[in-house]
Amino acid sequence: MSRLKKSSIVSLIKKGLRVDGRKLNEYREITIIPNYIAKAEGSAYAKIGGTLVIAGLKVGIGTPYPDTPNCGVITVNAEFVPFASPTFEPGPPDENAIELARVIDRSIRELKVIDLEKLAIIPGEKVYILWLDIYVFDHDGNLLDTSMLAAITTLLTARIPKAVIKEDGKTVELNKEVSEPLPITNKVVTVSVGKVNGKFIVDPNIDEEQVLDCRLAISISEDGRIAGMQKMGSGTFALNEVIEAVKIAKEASKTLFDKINEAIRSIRK
Amino acid sequence: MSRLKKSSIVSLIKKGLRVDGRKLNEYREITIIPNYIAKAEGSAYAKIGGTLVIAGLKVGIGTPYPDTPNCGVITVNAEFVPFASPTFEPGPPDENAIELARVIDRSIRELKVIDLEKLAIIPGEKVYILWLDIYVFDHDGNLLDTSMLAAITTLLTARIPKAVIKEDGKTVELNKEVSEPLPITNKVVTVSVGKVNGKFIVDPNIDEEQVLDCRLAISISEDGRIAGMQKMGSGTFALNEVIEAVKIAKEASKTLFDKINEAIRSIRK
Amino acid sequence: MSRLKKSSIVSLIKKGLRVDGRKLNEYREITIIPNYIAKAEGSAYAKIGGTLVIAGLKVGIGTPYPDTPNCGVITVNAEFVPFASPTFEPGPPDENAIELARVIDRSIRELKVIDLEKLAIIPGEKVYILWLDIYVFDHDGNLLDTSMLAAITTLLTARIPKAVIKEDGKTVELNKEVSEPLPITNKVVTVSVGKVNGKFIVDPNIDEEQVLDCRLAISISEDGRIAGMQKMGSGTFALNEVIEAVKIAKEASKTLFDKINEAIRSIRK
Amino acid sequence: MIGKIKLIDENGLRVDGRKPGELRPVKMEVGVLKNADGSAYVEQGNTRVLAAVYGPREIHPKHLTLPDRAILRTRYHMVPYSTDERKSPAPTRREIELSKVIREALESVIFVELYPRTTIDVFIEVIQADAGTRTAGLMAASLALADAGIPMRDLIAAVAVGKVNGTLVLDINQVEDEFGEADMPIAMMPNLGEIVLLQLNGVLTEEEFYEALKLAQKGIVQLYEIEKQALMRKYCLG
Amino acid sequence: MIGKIKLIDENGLRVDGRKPGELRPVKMEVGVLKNADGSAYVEQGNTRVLAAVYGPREIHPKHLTLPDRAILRTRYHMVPYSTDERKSPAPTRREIELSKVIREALESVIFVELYPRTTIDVFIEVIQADAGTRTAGLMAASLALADAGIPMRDLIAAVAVGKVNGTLVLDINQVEDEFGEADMPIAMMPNLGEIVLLQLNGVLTEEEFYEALKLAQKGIVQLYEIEKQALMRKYCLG
Amino acid sequence: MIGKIKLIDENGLRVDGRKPGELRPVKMEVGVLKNADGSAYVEQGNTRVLAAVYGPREIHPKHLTLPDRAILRTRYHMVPYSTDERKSPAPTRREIELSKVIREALESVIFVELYPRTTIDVFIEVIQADAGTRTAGLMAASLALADAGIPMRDLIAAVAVGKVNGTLVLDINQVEDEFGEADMPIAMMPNLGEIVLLQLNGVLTEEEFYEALKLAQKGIVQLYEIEKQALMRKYCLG
Repeated sequence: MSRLKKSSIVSLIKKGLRVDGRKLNEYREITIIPNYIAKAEGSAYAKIGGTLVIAGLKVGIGTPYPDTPNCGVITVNAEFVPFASPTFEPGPPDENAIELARVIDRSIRELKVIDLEKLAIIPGEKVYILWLDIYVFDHDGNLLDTSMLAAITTLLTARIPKAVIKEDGKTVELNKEVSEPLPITNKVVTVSVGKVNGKFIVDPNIDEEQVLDCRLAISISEDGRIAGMQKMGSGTFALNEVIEAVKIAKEASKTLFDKINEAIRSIRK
Repeated sequence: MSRLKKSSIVSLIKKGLRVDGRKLNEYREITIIPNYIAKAEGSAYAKIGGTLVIAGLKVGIGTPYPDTPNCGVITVNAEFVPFASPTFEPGPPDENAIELARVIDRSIRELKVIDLEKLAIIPGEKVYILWLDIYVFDHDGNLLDTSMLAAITTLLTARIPKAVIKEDGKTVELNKEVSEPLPITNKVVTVSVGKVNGKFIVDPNIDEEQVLDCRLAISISEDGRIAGMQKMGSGTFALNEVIEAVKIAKEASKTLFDKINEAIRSIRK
Repeated sequence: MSRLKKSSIVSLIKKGLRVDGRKLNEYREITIIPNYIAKAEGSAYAKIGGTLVIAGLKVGIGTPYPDTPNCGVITVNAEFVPFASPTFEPGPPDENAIELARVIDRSIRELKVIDLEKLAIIPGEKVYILWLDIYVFDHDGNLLDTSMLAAITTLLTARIPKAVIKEDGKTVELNKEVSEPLPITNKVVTVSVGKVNGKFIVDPNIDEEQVLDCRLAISISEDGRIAGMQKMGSGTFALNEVIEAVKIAKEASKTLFDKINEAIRSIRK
Repeated sequence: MIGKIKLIDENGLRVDGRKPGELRPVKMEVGVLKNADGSAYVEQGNTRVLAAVYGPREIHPKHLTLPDRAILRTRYHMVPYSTDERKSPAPTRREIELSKVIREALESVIFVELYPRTTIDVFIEVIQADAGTRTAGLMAASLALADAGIPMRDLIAAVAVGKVNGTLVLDINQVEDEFGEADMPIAMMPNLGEIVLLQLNGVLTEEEFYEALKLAQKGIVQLYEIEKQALMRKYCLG
Repeated sequence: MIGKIKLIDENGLRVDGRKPGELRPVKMEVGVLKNADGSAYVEQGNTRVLAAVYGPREIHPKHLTLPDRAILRTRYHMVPYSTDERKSPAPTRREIELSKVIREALESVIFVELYPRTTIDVFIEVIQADAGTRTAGLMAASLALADAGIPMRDLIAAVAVGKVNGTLVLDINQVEDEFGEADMPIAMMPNLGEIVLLQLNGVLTEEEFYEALKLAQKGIVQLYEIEKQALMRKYCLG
Repeated sequence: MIGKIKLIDENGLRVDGRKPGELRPVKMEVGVLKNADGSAYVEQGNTRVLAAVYGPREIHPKHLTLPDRAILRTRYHMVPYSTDERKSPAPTRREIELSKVIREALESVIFVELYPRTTIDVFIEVIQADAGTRTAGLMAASLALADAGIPMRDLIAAVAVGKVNGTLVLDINQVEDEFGEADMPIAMMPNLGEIVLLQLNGVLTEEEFYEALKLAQKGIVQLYEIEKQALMRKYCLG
């Protein structure tokens, strides 16, 4: 990006304005389409501005981890395929994709969005295994918030096949004819707050990402608690700046929950 | 290869002639030696011109795939080691080796060369696992047809150890003292037909491979059916050209079956 | 290293002297600290000159190898992390680290330092699995002898948790409250003998390693038998030179056993 | 299993109600992504594919370039949730093979000699798989290339012909692929009458093979029209 | 399991006898290795970390260099015997993430613009893990950088605050991490009052979060002093 | 298991009928491949090895070259069907170690300083393994190097001495290797009397070691003659 373009973005933000006409605390246009992939047990298409993410959930049967024998297992994986951006390289997930997946995973896990104990089938022996795969198909900035929208909508709208224990008391099969929703207990979104010359913006687009001094991703539960946090990129925050960022994130989270709830209602009609 | 050499190959073919004096539809000298490796359950040395391939079969006991619980498992792997050509790179099989192995695998599988159901030992639990490893040791053109000769001769002449179910009805051991042939139901060869300036040749040597406009590999069963096909390399065929190539392949396949049958007879004496 | 420095090292050795004032058959200062890592079941910090190696032993339960159903399993792994030297590269162990680990592994295994049969828990089913991980943290020459010191002290001082067979006769658990030493039957050290212009030195430091014509690593048991040997690096030995090297190694091994025994005594007080 | 599954009913109709020579419903859309230089979406029955094209662009490392033409890099990939059982995200041997045959098909079509010392990168992501993913992928790729303004000899239209319960059928779906006797994907430059991809997975007699070629050609002509309409919608309705 | 484990006793003391706002015993030593340009050892309770710094030095391949600054490469790694169960030596996803956030923290601190076209390599090896390894690692790295003579805006002092049985506690250990409700590692340049690393793994209310920040700052001030003493011992007692 | 298996019978003969100091039947052939610059085949009992040499030739990437000598790259590899249980085609730790010691042996033999800035690549493929594969491989490599016309100080002759049931034996086979007490492969330049490879896997007293060296040397002299004959057959009978 040219120096000129960068400085124009910065000087606009100084004045409380943004290149695309948004307010500093305003998200771009958001589209969420649940159940986008018929073959997946859950899925969602999520778009914030030009950023497109499709998440999908697949379900299997497996053995629990030894330290949580009575819990199902969820694995979150994110892929930044070269499809999505001229800067993405082929190969296994890089540190950015791994960080994104782990931030999402931790927020979901710590807030107990899914009651994993309800996903044990034969405790200690057989449990549901959930794979949540997040694919970024177009990168226009703020991959994390978009990915979290896709992920959480996928979980909230998934229907998993019923597990049937065979007569031997050991073998488990999935009955694909009968499905039920996941045991959901909570909702979470992530709001990425960027700092530019002492000002804060939410939902930076791909050009704005180039001028951020620093970024703080804050996961917020629907009841307003902080369910995770990650300073991303170099740069620093003063203590009072962190506090300000949290307030902004909490406020902005409401829009995201509205969008999610609207999307879910649309399919329940 | 020099431009001059290329154009001399092409102009010869235009006249129906080849650099090594062959007819357009003629194979180079073929040598097949079954049971070349004493340690393998089956093996064959196959040479077409200067191209040398040694295939070997190893046998084990394992669990079947969930979708074919009553069938044995065969895995076909091909390696183009740097040993064989100044152009081969070290490392895991590249796209060319993978394609070759998969073309051979599909022809064998689709034609049911081996009756895999007869390789179940305890259906759903224990089956024979066959590994067919194809090593190219000298690359002088037409790796696919040579590899298929080595592969099919290996299967036709293999002797696998008898599986013995223990008293517990669960454990299976291989008795290396007693061996039996594989349950073979059919035979297949692959004929690679190259197009050069509108003319067709079989069994291109390594220099001719440089001037091919396009190549079609056609697998033919001993009763003359088409058991697989793969257009390889860039370049195009018109519909009628494909039909002509099939006729050429069918005719040429007879030589290959003669060679295989002769090699098998040699060891049965 | 400069040509001048190299030639000064060589000409000193010709005169029976070394850059750091040692005799040709003398080790640098040796420090051994057993039980250095509290979390490991066994561990040792070993330093020869500036070379620092920390080895650690972790213990688990697993299934035996099919060909040794009544024996525990030990795996020796060595890592030359970029931490330790400006010349070490990141990534999985290279040929040097693999060779070092395998030389140590073979000496321990062939001399039966550990009686692996005593590490079977349910013969054929459940055995102790030992992982001996050797980390080089500072490379000042003679990694092999230092690593062997760390490895053998780790084994001699380890305490492994008691295996308890559950009532079902199948499940095994480790009781971390009750620990016992490994079933040790012998001790071994490795002495690396370098040849420089027809003279032999032990324990080459990192500068001397640059001028070695050839190197022979000789493992010696406490009763003076040869428990392994590896010519390392290019260069050659005459037959009588090999014999001389063995005599030097046998003599030098005594210092190493003294250091090990002293370290063990220190913790038994 | 083959033969036990009835794939053609008493009325000669297929499991999804189609006649043997009938295509599945098709949807094509050009220019669906922001970053890619060209992109397209193709839906064929339950198969859904996205394609993106980047280039011609520079390559690193430089020594991969060719002095007289663009190189073409192609990745055909199925996302983990596109299949019945979750697929590992790492490329399988099947995906490596298909990336190769797709690349070779595209090399016959693109005027690569116009862009020496560059790369043209074509990415195909199968987001839902119900057979025919390579042929749908090739069509999406060819539309994405057109969208990127890369000169081609022709578009590629492609379809798989199958043999199920002894009958040749056009544009097979997943059940027909799994339980049928043969699957023959074929891709052509329809206007030039040239085949750019041809594979046969299964056993056919010579006569069946000729029939299959004819049936494929029939489908390809129809798909070609739909492709052209998709391009028109993007570029001619403006 | 959470809630079942009593992590704060009737006297308000923690499992290891500490008060909520109390740090574990700390030991720091600078210049512990021969080869590295800078090195340090940090012990915090049962957590033990070694750090080594190489650079500024040349990079191969050259194209990784930047014309206006040094690049920073960081590896945070746990050795296999550092944990209760043996850890595979290959880098885990967790280690890759932590290497990234540690690198980003150090990038805020080092005057990278002083060494264009070079690399500064920072290696952290956790030899014993009992929670707080990334914060101990960051302190060891910052001491090793000072030992290597690389100019920095400030040292980094760092600590993790946790929430256990509803109480905020300073410098959590492994049991508190496993069975507690939240783990918030934070790293600062204490003299400048700037946060260089901040993560929250767990759930806090806004008020708890502000309290946690304050508690962390209290610990960071103490750790900063210990760091300065460690440097003094190496460089000022000579 | 050791000791339970009788490897020397009452007549002092070995499991395959050989006397302790007797070699297995050997077959050597030079120039067996078309593409390689040099090649050879060695059969020693049931062990069968192919070697191919390419070079001196250019290397990519260039920065691997050395200004004053050729680099030597060596791959020792066992094909999957060469062993009793199928071996994975990927290089094992054993194969990586053996590739190293073989390369170091060859480096002592080849006049690498004659070909600066090039590589000489030596590939050894074990197609059937019955012990002694590294020594057979070294002989095949040395013949292939001669076939490629690469100047050497001497040929390499090599053999493994073993200790079985307390007796030292020459040229051990697989059963003796598995159930014996020691395996000592040794490779020499026979004419110069120099050892280029020496490993001992097992336990020997000093006296046994000296005996083993002598026994090895006896075998090496015989193998050296067979090597020379193989070269003569190729190059002097023309």
